[in-house]
Amino acid sequence: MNLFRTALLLAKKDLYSELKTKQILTTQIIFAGLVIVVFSFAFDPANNTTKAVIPGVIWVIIVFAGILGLNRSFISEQRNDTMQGLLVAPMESSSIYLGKFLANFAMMLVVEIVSIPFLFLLFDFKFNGSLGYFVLVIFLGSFGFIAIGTFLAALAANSKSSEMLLPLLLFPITTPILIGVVQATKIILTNMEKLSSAIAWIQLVTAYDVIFFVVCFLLIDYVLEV
Amino acid sequence: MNLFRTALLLAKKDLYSELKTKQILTTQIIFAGLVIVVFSFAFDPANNTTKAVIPGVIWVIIVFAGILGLNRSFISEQRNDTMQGLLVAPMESSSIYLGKFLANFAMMLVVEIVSIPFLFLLFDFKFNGSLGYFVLVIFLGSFGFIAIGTFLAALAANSKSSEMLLPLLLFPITTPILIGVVQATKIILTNMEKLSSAIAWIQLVTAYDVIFFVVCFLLIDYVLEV
Amino acid sequence: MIEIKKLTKQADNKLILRGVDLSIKKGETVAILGPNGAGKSTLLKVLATLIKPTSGLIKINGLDLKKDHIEIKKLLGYLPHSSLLYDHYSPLENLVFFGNIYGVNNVEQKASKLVKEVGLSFFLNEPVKNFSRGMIQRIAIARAIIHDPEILLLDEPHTGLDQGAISILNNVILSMKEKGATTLMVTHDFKQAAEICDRIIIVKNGRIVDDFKIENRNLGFVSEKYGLQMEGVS
Amino acid sequence: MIEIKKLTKQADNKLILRGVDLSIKKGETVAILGPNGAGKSTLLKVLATLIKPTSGLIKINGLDLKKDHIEIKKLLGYLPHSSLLYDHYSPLENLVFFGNIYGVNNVEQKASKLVKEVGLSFFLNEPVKNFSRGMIQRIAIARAIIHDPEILLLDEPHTGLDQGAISILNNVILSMKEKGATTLMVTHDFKQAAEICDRIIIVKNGRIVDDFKIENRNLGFVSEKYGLQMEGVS
Amino acid sequence: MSMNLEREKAVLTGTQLSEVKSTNLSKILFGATVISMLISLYFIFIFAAEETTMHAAQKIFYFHVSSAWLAFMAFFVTFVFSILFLIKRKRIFDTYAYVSAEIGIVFTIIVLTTGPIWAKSAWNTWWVWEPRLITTLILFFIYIAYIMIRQMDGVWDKKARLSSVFGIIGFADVPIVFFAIRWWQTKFHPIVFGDGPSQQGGGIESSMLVALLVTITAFTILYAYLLNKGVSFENMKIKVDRYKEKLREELEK
Ligand code: HEM
Ligand SMILES: Nc1ncnc2c1ncn2[C@@H]1O[C@H](COP(=O)(O)OP(=O)(O)OP(=O)(O)O)[C@@H](O)[C@H]1O
Ligand SMILES: Nc1ncnc2c1ncn2[C@@H]1O[C@H](COP(=O)(O)OP(=O)(O)OP(=O)(O)O)[C@@H](O)[C@H]1O
Ligand SMILES: [Mg+2]
Ligand SMILES: [Mg+2]
Repeated sequence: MNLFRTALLLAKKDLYSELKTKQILTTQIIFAGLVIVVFSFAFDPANNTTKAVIPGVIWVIIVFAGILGLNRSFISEQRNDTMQGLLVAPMESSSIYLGKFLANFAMMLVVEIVSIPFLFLLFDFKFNGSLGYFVLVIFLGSFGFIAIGTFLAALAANSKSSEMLLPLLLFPITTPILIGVVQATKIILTNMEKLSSAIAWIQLVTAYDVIFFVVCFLLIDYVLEV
Repeated sequence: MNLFRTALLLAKKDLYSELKTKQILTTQIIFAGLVIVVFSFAFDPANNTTKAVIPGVIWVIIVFAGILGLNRSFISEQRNDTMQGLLVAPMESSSIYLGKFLANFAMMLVVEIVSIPFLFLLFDFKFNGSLGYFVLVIFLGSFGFIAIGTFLAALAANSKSSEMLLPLLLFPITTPILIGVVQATKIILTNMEKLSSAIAWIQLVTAYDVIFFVVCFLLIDYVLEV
Repeated sequence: MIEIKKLTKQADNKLILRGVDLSIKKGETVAILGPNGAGKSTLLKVLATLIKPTSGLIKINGLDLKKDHIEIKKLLGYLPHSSLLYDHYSPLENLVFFGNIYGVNNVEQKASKLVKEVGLSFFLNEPVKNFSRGMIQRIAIARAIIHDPEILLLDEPHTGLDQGAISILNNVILSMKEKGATTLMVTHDFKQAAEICDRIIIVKNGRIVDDFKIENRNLGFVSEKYGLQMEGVS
Repeated sequence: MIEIKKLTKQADNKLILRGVDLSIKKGETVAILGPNGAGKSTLLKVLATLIKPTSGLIKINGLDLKKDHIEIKKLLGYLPHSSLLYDHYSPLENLVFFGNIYGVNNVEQKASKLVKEVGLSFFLNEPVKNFSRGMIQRIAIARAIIHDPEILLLDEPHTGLDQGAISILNNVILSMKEKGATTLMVTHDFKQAAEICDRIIIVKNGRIVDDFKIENRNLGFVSEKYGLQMEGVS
Repeated sequence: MSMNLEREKAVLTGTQLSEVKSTNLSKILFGATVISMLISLYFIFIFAAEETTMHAAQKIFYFHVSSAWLAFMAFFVTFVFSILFLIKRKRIFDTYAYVSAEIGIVFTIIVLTTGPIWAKSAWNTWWVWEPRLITTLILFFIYIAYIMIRQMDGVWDKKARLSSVFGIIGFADVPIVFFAIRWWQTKFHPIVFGDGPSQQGGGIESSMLVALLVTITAFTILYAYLLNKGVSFENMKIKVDRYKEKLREELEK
């Protein structure tokens, strides 16, 4: 379908330019590392109770590193008004959304693959939950976060100070997802007995993901309209 | 002196345009609010031990809200290349640095004046340390953070993705300040007996502030050189 | 080809376009003249589907601009003030990307041919960000015509071009005209307008105040007509 | 007034300026012509202290560009491709800000006078961001001359201006010339060059290849000389 | 319609890079590195006394401390050459600063890997949040940021200028890493040289000290070799770039 063809073209363009410069990914990964460090001295990790904050920290990293990437995704189209170039091209706006979403999601996954093991190592965390569930939760949470984030980044990009606006819009809307995945992660990492409750959270997040992805997909036309 | 006259003009311009749009300040303050709310989720404020994280939270707010403002400070001069307009004007580069520093610092102070009382209120924190020392620590910490931040924002502004580069440069360099002020704040807020140790931290931070302010002042020529 | 009826555009409380009626036939080359702030660029943006009109009807090739915008976009080649190029990409990469989006066949070959045509083959693989103004404008022109559009919307296309490039551009427009393309060109340069256009429209204050055909590159005639409209305005 | 000796500028491995020698006397109005990418804008940027030359000596008014840059900057009025204006400020606020930085007396009054002169007094207090290209260029011109510079560096100043604004600009340049100002103007528009300049410099490939005086607005002469230099190229 | 922008001889002819680095020096350094490394290995594993509590794991101490010192030295060299570059604006200074920073990062990585390996046997954990460890990690991040500035787009002199500035500022962390255990009371990191707030762990057996000094010398020679090699490699790259540009120019003519 044409929708996917152009979306893939767009994603390819973004990923290719990232491959050339490697700027966003490196920054995201180092940023993730820095967040870990900042947290480590704000909240003493030697203290054993702070192990409990690890699920929180994982998601704080994903959220902050994600915001950096999301911000760029549409701001980078402002220079020379290349966004107009995409808008006058014969494709649906949803194609633009899909393309940007794919590129952002791919980069987010790379960041996670690098930074989460690093985090476990630094906080000396012994993983003894279910890896499959853990990956699933990370995947679902990132999916929802990036799906909504891409949408809101497009919305925020219309404002002059978009990199400031984005977190403001993003946090409140994604809180349900974040609460859900933090709870699920917590259970999976520390307390596998309560797995059923984690699964309930996962279902909730999945539902939220699907609903919002569809809604964003439908509404993006109005956001990108000039 | 001419240096200060132009610096004040520049600061006035930035503050005036902020007064007109109120974008940065609003975003910073709302962002601070969001951080506070998120933390109040993560650490139940009713729980008495979480009082211990308050110093950390104060500085997390200052750091992240500060970065938002710092980022804009030089990026906003890129549209229409107004930075070139300043560079061809008959003034020292240090004037630009000073002007930007003053504007950023003023805004940072406003954010702190609004958000710290809000934080105390929300966490139901009874202040019984020394207010004078507390204000001093906040002032010194913000001073150093903004002084280095303004400098590095000028440096990062040369990059295509400067809003990503800035945190990378800023966090590592300011960690000594942040560690110092977090420790000092902790002592002042919770444990006034160890005041002497807090004062040692304050001295350390002051020294760091002064050294870096001077170094930045001297090196800014090389950064803004075209 | 293009039918505009009672087109108005309002931004905040300001009427930028106040009822534009215009019909342009296939193959015409139309110059849009007018003083600064008349609304020329706005008119072009509306046609390029970048701005929604406040009221009015636009039909392009019989298709309604609102409904069949995808079909219409395929026909359009739009060259605005900004270059619409990715700074860190080379001319080739830029053109290939946009060509792909428009579904052009054999896009690499076509792109290098175009870059050569605009005289930048030495710079085929260098990032656009270091280019001079005129060089960027050349690539921007190539970008606008990569998919052989049937309708060209050009906003001051001669800006920054040197004499050689101006004649290249004029030749491109003329050769596309031979293939049946329609061109709308906003310009302040009467000489170029007279050189390549066969019809002139003068816009003033968001309205079309004059609309006439010219022949034989009659520069004097254009200036005279324009002067007539601008009388008393300076 | 301006003395340039063996000026070169290198960006990475590319020589953009390859040994420019030029001396301009006070009160001259010099047009810089040349093909796209010749290095004209770069030359102007070097003079405006925006780019450090790789080698070579520049003296302005007897002062060395490297050492006395503050003194020199006071003399310069620079108009590049971009407008150098703050988008959300009105023309008045923009001009007042820049005027203050240059230490202009009575700056408000002067600013409104200038805005009126460039024909935008209706828009005195509207934010610049909604302006059309020509309107922005008008304000940019006003910005460049707010401090009555002795040396004007103009990079394609006629871009986007309509006929009325072009004659305003030309008048401004001529009247500043009468006051003794020196002007360097990069342009691709031979007509304007012939109209206001008394000396023409042709730059090609980072070198000055021709340098001659013109009289009586002799457009034909300019085109001929230019054509001679570009032979075999276009 | 075949008009083309000209670009004749847009490339610098005549390389300004002087061929200072003779291959001889590099060979000598290589030989010295190999020899001194072997000697230090002998000292570490055979000569030096075995630590009583940690046994063989303690041997890592020599690599750990030597590479830490070398990282400090490498960053100091970067610092010095950054200042020199800002004053003199010679490309060679920038190259030295850059290569030295890269080597420093490599040594920091060695510290950051040998440390945890050792920590696993000494403290029974991979990582603790302790001032020196934090500041070392931060040191690593600072110089990664330094490399990021170098990866920025733009002409080399802009990048060189900005990274020099950052190289100067970033060096501030080095003394902090060094003094970290002396300022903060730390439960973990032992202070061997000089005195700190708590004198625990101070002192070192003389055979160990000798082995350590030998290892540091060997590492220093290794550093000199790497620096030399890296700089000539960078210079080569610059030259190749230049030739490539020239070649392309001629091909396209
Ligand atoms: C986990 C990561 C570790 C890091 C990042 C690290 C970092 C450093 C650094 C940067 C130095 C050099 C500073 C100097 O010489 O003053 C150093 C020295 C040293 N480290 Fe570590 N270290 C780590 C783990 C350990 C462990 C587990 C031990 C042993 C129990 C250890 C023992 C020492 C000793 C004895 C010195 C020499 C101390 C001195 O300065 O007098 N380190 N370390
Ligand atoms: N978003 C907007 N809000 C308010 N006014 C606007 C907006 N966009 C354009 N205008 C106004 O509309 C008018 C026409 O603008 P337009 O760009 O179409 O002019 P133009 O004819 O292209 O002029 P020029 O020859 O200078 O390019 C200008 O007065 C401008 O100030
Ligand atoms: N930072 C840079 N890095 C590499 N090349 C550059 C850089 N800046 C400019 N150039 C090159 O220098 C040449 C001259 O550019 P310049 O902008 O001076 O041209 P110009 O004469 O003003 O052309 P135009 O008439 O198109 O405005 C161009 O080929 C451009 O690609
Ligand atoms: Mg226009
Ligand atoms: Mg130019």
